[in-house]
Amino acid sequence: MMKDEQQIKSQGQDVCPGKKSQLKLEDVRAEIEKTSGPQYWRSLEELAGTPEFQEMLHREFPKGASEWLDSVSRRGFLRLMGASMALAGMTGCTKLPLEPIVPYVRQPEEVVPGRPMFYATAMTLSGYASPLLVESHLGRPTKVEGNPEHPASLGGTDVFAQASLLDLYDPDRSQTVTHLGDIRSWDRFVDGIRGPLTAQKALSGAGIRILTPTISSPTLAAQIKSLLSAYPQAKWHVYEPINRDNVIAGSQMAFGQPVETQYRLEGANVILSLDADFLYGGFPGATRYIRDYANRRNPDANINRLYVVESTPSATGVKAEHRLPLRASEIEGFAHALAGMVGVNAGGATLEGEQQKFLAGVAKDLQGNRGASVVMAGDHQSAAVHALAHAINAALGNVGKTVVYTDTVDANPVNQTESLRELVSDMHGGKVDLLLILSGNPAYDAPVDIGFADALEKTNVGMRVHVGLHNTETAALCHWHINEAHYLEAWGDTRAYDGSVCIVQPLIQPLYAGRSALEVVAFLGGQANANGYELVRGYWQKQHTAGDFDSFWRKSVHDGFVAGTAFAPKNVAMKGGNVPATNVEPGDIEINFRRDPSIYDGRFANNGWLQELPKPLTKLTWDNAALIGPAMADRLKLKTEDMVELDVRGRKVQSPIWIQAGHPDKSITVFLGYGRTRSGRAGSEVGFDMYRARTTTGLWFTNGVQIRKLGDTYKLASTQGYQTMETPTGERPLVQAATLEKYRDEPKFAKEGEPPTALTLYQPYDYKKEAYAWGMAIDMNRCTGCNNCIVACQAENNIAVVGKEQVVKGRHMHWLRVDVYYEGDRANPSAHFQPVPCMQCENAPCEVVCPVGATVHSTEGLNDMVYNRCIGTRYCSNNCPYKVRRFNFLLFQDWETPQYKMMRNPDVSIRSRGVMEKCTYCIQRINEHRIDAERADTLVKDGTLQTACQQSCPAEAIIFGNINDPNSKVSKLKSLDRNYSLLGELNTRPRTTYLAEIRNPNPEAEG
Amino acid sequence: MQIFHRSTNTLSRATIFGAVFVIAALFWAMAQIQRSPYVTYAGVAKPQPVPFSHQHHVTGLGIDCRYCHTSVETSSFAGIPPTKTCMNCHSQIWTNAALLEPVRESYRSDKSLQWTRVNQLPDFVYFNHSIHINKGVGCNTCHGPVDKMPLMYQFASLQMEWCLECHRAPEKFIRPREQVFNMRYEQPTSNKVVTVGDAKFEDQIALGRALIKKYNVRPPMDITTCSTCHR
Amino acid sequence: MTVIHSHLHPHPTYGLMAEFDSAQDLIEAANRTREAGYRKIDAYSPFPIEGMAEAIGFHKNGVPLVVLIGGIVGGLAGYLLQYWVATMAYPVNIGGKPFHSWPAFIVVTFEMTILFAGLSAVFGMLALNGLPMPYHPVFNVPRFALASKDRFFLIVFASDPKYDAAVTRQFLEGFHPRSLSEVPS
Amino acid sequence: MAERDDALGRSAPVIEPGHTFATVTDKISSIVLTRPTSRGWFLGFGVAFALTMMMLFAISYLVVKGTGIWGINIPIGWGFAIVNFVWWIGIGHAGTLISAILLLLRQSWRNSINRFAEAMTLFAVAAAGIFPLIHTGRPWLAYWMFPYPNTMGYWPQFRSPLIWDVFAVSTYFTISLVFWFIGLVPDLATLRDRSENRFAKIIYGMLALGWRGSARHWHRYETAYLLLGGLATPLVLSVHTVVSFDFAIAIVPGWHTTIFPPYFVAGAIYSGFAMVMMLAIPIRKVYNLEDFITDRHLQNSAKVMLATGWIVAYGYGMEAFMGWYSGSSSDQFLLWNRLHGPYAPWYFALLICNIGIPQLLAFRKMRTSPLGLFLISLVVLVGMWLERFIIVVVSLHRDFLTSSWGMYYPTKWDWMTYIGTIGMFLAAIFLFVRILPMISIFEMRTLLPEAEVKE
Repeated sequence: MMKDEQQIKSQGQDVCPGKKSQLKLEDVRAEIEKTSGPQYWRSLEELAGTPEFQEMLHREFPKGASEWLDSVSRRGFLRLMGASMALAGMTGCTKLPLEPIVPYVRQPEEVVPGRPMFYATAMTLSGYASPLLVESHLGRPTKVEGNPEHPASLGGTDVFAQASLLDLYDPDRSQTVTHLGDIRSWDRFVDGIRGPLTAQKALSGAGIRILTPTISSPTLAAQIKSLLSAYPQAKWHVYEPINRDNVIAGSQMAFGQPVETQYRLEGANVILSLDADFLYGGFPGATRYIRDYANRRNPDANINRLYVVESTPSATGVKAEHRLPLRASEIEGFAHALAGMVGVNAGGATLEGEQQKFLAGVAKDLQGNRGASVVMAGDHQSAAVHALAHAINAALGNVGKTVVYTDTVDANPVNQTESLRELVSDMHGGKVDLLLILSGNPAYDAPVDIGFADALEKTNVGMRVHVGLHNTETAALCHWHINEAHYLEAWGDTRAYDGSVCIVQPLIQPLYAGRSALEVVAFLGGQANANGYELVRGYWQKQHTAGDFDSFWRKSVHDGFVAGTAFAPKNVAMKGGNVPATNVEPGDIEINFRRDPSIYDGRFANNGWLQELPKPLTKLTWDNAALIGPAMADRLKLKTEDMVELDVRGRKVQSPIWIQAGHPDKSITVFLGYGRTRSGRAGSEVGFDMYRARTTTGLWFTNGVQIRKLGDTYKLASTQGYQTMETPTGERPLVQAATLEKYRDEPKFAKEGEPPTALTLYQPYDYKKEAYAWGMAIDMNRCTGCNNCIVACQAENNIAVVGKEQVVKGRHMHWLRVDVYYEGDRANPSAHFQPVPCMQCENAPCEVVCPVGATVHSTEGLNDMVYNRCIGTRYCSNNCPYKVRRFNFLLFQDWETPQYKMMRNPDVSIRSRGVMEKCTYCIQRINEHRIDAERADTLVKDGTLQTACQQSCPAEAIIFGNINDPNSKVSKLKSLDRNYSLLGELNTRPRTTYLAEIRNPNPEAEG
Repeated sequence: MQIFHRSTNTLSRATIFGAVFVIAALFWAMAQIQRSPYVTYAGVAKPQPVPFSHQHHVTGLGIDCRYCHTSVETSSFAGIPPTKTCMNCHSQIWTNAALLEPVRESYRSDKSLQWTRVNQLPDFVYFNHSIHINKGVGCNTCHGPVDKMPLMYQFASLQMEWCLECHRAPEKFIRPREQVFNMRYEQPTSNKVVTVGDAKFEDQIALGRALIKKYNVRPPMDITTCSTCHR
Repeated sequence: MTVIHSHLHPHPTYGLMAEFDSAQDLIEAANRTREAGYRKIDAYSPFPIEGMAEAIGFHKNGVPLVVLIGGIVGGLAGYLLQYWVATMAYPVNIGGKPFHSWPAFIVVTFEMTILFAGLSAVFGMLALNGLPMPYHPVFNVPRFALASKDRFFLIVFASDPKYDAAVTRQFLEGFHPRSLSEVPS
Repeated sequence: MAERDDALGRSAPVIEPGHTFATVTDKISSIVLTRPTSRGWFLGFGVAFALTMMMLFAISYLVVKGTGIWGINIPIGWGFAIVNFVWWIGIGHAGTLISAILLLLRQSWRNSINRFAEAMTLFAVAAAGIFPLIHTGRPWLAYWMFPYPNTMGYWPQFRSPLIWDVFAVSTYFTISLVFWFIGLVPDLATLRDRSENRFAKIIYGMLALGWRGSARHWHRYETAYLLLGGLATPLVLSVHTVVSFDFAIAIVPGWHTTIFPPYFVAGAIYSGFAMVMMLAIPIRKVYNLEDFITDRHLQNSAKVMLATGWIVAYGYGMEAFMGWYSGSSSDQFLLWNRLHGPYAPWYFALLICNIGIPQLLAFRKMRTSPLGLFLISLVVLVGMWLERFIIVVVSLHRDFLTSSWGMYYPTKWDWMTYIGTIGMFLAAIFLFVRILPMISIFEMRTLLPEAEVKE
């Protein structure tokens, strides 16, 4: 290990993650250019695919070194390099090589080498901002946290924000301006576009088209508007594959105008979700909603109740007290019926059996909680469902209480599908001369029947310009590609779900001199070499007329958002009249298209952290599969991993099958975003492209699907093979759960089987004498399985990505995993999420068996893992009943790529091949806080020291602290009746304990 | 018949018993090499772009450590002065000394000086200057007589056993906080009294014990816990 | 019966050596030689013969004592090492077990005992036997090569006070050995 | 004493009548000294050597690439490496057992098989020793398992069974080695005096340490030999006990079992004798040593196997019973998983190999038929390997948390290493029979009638 760490120093010291050396950005750039210029890696990626290359590998290296067949073959190559270096390290590995140390020339005032700094900024996903605080070590952003000041975050984040750090350092990001694939300078582009622009001036821009994703940035919107005013005839089109057309249409239908719907879940005793996965990242406001939902999950206070009617099992669905699986098309019927029962929109049909009972239960419950309930509809449900939801909320008197309407966050709320269609027809009509595609990847993700890619390829649009982070499928079909600056590299602004404006502040100079969309638009608008900072500042200077602008600006930048910009609630009148039923063509099997829980619409395909992030229910990594219910699988004799061909009204796609308990019958769910062809080392040729079957008529779901078994199978990499606590010899009480009633008669039910703490022959070690005894409590009632903790942990602790082959072998490296356990009927099971970090057992079984004392107990009760002492016998892992230890079976860390060196947390060792690793309770944070406290002669204040998982958790389900302090939050939680130790009967005395899950079912809705 | 000569008797025994000593000697030699300056760099002056003399700046000019190593009290990293710090003075004095050309060059071209790290720990060791300063560990306790070093060299072996010497018995080393940066500080003896507040001390152990209480230095068991230094 | 005069070395003789065909003859000859008052005698045989040692008047045998000492040293070394490491050298909390967890130290102590005892048995035996000794006067007698096959030899050392070249030779001839040779030193 | 009746009252000699000191000496030493090296020997050695090279290749690649080339993962952190280690160590038990325990029990029939049984032990332990070393993630740091004064001021962790292993196995190897060598010394002297070739004379001469068969030497020699026997006996029993601690000390269901020590030792002897038979039978045929390795030896060994086989069977019974009786859900599941889980076929195969087929040894016919014995021994060796596979892999692959259950599939690197060690073992045996007396000549002499003396 030691040797490997020297490797990293001896090459490219300036960017080494060693805590001491300093950053020189230009050197980094130089190095990046020389090591991985776009040409270099692209050709290598292409090469890696070819059979010749594979064949060569097998000639050069023995077959069966299957890492070679990884989708990430280049990393495999680097691993072998590193391994051989490690081997060289065998000899005299204790002598350190000379290490240079490079001070600043002029050190910035605020910089204290060795101490990180935090800056507020925000990430935008489909127009909705996640307000963030980003940690920076000597100018290198190293960790993304939520902005606790901002109501949309309150300190929480979602997986996409957490993982965006890796996007910044993605070595496959587009690194230069290109023209027809050749490297060009920005100036060449300037020359190139001058002609067309002047030409358009004459036509007042009749041939100019701008295609953007959903934009909520006031400054950018203003820039585009001014561009449009400079070219009055030019047109602005908007398209996102994960768009909210139905939401807009729904509010049009209900109110005659587009509005944004916000929910105030803290006030909701009863929540009904009509196919809305509002407890998982990607749903606007999810981070805040999770917090509000979790705050109402205290069984000792007023616990809320969640009903979910859904067409695809989701994290939200399995948290529900009552869940009703319905095919997507049937949900509208359910909504109609419900509406009828709460007295709006008469004429809703009634349902049978189960469904009717469920419906009746919900209806009664909702009416019993007028003004204290919420009915929400999923983005992919029909406009009618949204309209009905509005109507029902109105009828229940929720509007203004738990449901609030405001202006739309989207600056240009048009029907995006139509907008794109219009653009394509213009292209075919030869009306388009200059097409500017501002990020987004429509050539890959547009509905097939629109045929955007064809249009781009075949029609003669004089000049096609693509601005984007990656050199994508779309870029390949454009003349010019401009490498966009990542949000952590550029100035900008954006809006959170509540409309409040967040200032996007760069943490680092653009690694590849990229330009932000804002800057490009401004340039086209005639402001040569406009820079983002002035644009944003300038815009707000105009807005902020009253008072001292500088202090206002400084405050806004510092806080990360502009105070008082949240939208005011808006009074909108229901149009009244019945909501017409959407007519569905008859057809047997339905298919749902869903955003992927990990890689969203495909834009994160090259993000290794997200690719390897187990999806909340299937625990699948590196792939998408077609989900079907058990009944359907039995009928069609399909097994998980069987390949099938899905024929969606003539459009054929292939996919492996995953049998998902709780999936509605006669319905298939597929996930978008996979099967990218020009994504990068992690994302290219991974999974199956479902956009090929997605049409404007069936944007979210459609029926009439033919499913055909292909006969062959496809290996899927799931990190949890066995997903229930049931074993042939009885159920294991791993997750303690009960209904509210049971909990009330038997509060200590979870503790059964735990041995008395005095049960030992030995004199137990006395931790009470210490100032600190660290412990953690995880409230499974709050946890919604949002996966944040996993990515946060990965980012904080420099955890390696291992690739699909290794995950299949059972070697993924996550220090913290979220187990899911299904219970009950496979057709409609309930499920529990259980985050499992290291338990930090006081009687740690792993320690006793380590021959070299590489894992030992600290005086504060931590189970220390000393990587540099570990010789890798794996005995500790065998003896760990929780199997939380992870082993570097091969050289999983990438020691080569300079970008990764910049990204890593300098306070955490980079583990090398052959050593065990595991959760440390973020020992680096503990030490930092303890030392600061000691310098001030005080103790660490409760709550100031947070582990990475805890800090990122939007639900505040993970609480860490000093259990020697009876007043600490964690001590209080551990003193609750619900608190229990996992496998307590083994007397390992875990420091991590769980609060049992309590559900609050409605007897009348019991199926 | 005889196969071997008389001498082989002595020879054979000599080899058998000799082997024992040879092996022992080998182990001893390896242990010595491990601890030798060749491996540890202790006492070895490493090549530097500018022959900076701590002796001159500290003893000669009486500049305090913290003037250059600014973050030593607040951060894990003591801080290597930016070129600017050098130029504060050297823009006035020795303005055209050839020796200082690299410094001026760096300042002009805005390219950093590339020093060679003198006190270097492996990357899996996380040392924090601020806490050691705060607990009364003097600069020269670890860095040696820097004020007498024309060329800077690493004073101690910086091997784990060396760290443990102090972590196991801090009382043998620590001094009053106000003396931390005093290069001339000597441990108390019967004829050299050290005063802390109004208490006078004539031997280090007594002083050490008192300071441990005063600065509440954590007990050896705590600071020899692995995660104190390894993460 | 033949008499062989060895002319290999002009040196003073090391002893007189008689060769016998069977263990029985050897042991009887040895007994009678001892009874005749000879003390510095030895017998060579291709395998251990019961009662041979007594026959040549050899009783004390230091090996067991050496082994006992070796065993005790080993055991102590083993336990004390572990005790010192666990409680003095670098005490660490291992899975909440006490520093001095003696039950866990038994195995190594045991193995060390066996190791030291075993090695001292071997090297003790060799040392006491004065081995290795590739050169030895008896090898000067060509027929002695058969001592490792099927012949048995009795030697009276010249250093024996009662030794007299002629008398002793006569005495030994009394046993009608297959051969009788003077062993030059 | 040569004619001792065996347990069944039938008398079979341990050495055929009509032999003298001379014939015994010549017959055995000639194999090494005069007999020409056969083509068969070269062929066999060649193959074994090739396999050894394959092992070395597999190990080199392992060191370059990492243990990831094996099938191991989380939760199955130990696979073939540990299975093979325990298997080989087990085999390594017969030698010392025969030489030491049977020596103490004055079982004179041991004299003709102890020599190569001990050699076999050494080579088996050597083969075993490879695995604990290479199974570590960073083998070049494995020396940290030995206590030596280091710059870290940090020491091995003596509570770990792996450290116990280090001490037990290295002690066992050392003691077996000296025991074997000391036994060889008088015979080396014989070879020294017999061989015509000057070079051989010198080599054997050096190794013989100048042994001259003095009565004094013989006296101390026998004392030392007996004491070594006395020390080796508890040692040999301790070694597999300690190995079984690797599992018994852990909390993994299927490992945490008090019956492991006795049943591991029994299993070890079981497989050990099986290996002795597998070697003895062909060797005595090829070098026509039927006079010295007689049916008596085959029978007695067969009986030992039968007996230890029953102990092992009892062990399995107890495991199953405890699994059910403990009432602990994880133990009950373990039993279920062995009988119905994905590895069930191997569990049944193990029962057939270790309990079923060996019962044939109850028939005298089987015990006296070399071919039959050979095949049964083979079956037992396979069975004992499977036993360790079941214990290591099947216990690990489904333990406490259902969420972290997994499967283990050995890769070809696992197989290459395993088969390679067998090659190495055989290569060593080939060399041994070629250059050293495979039967203790001087101890054979003591078995002859003419060796007896009356006072």
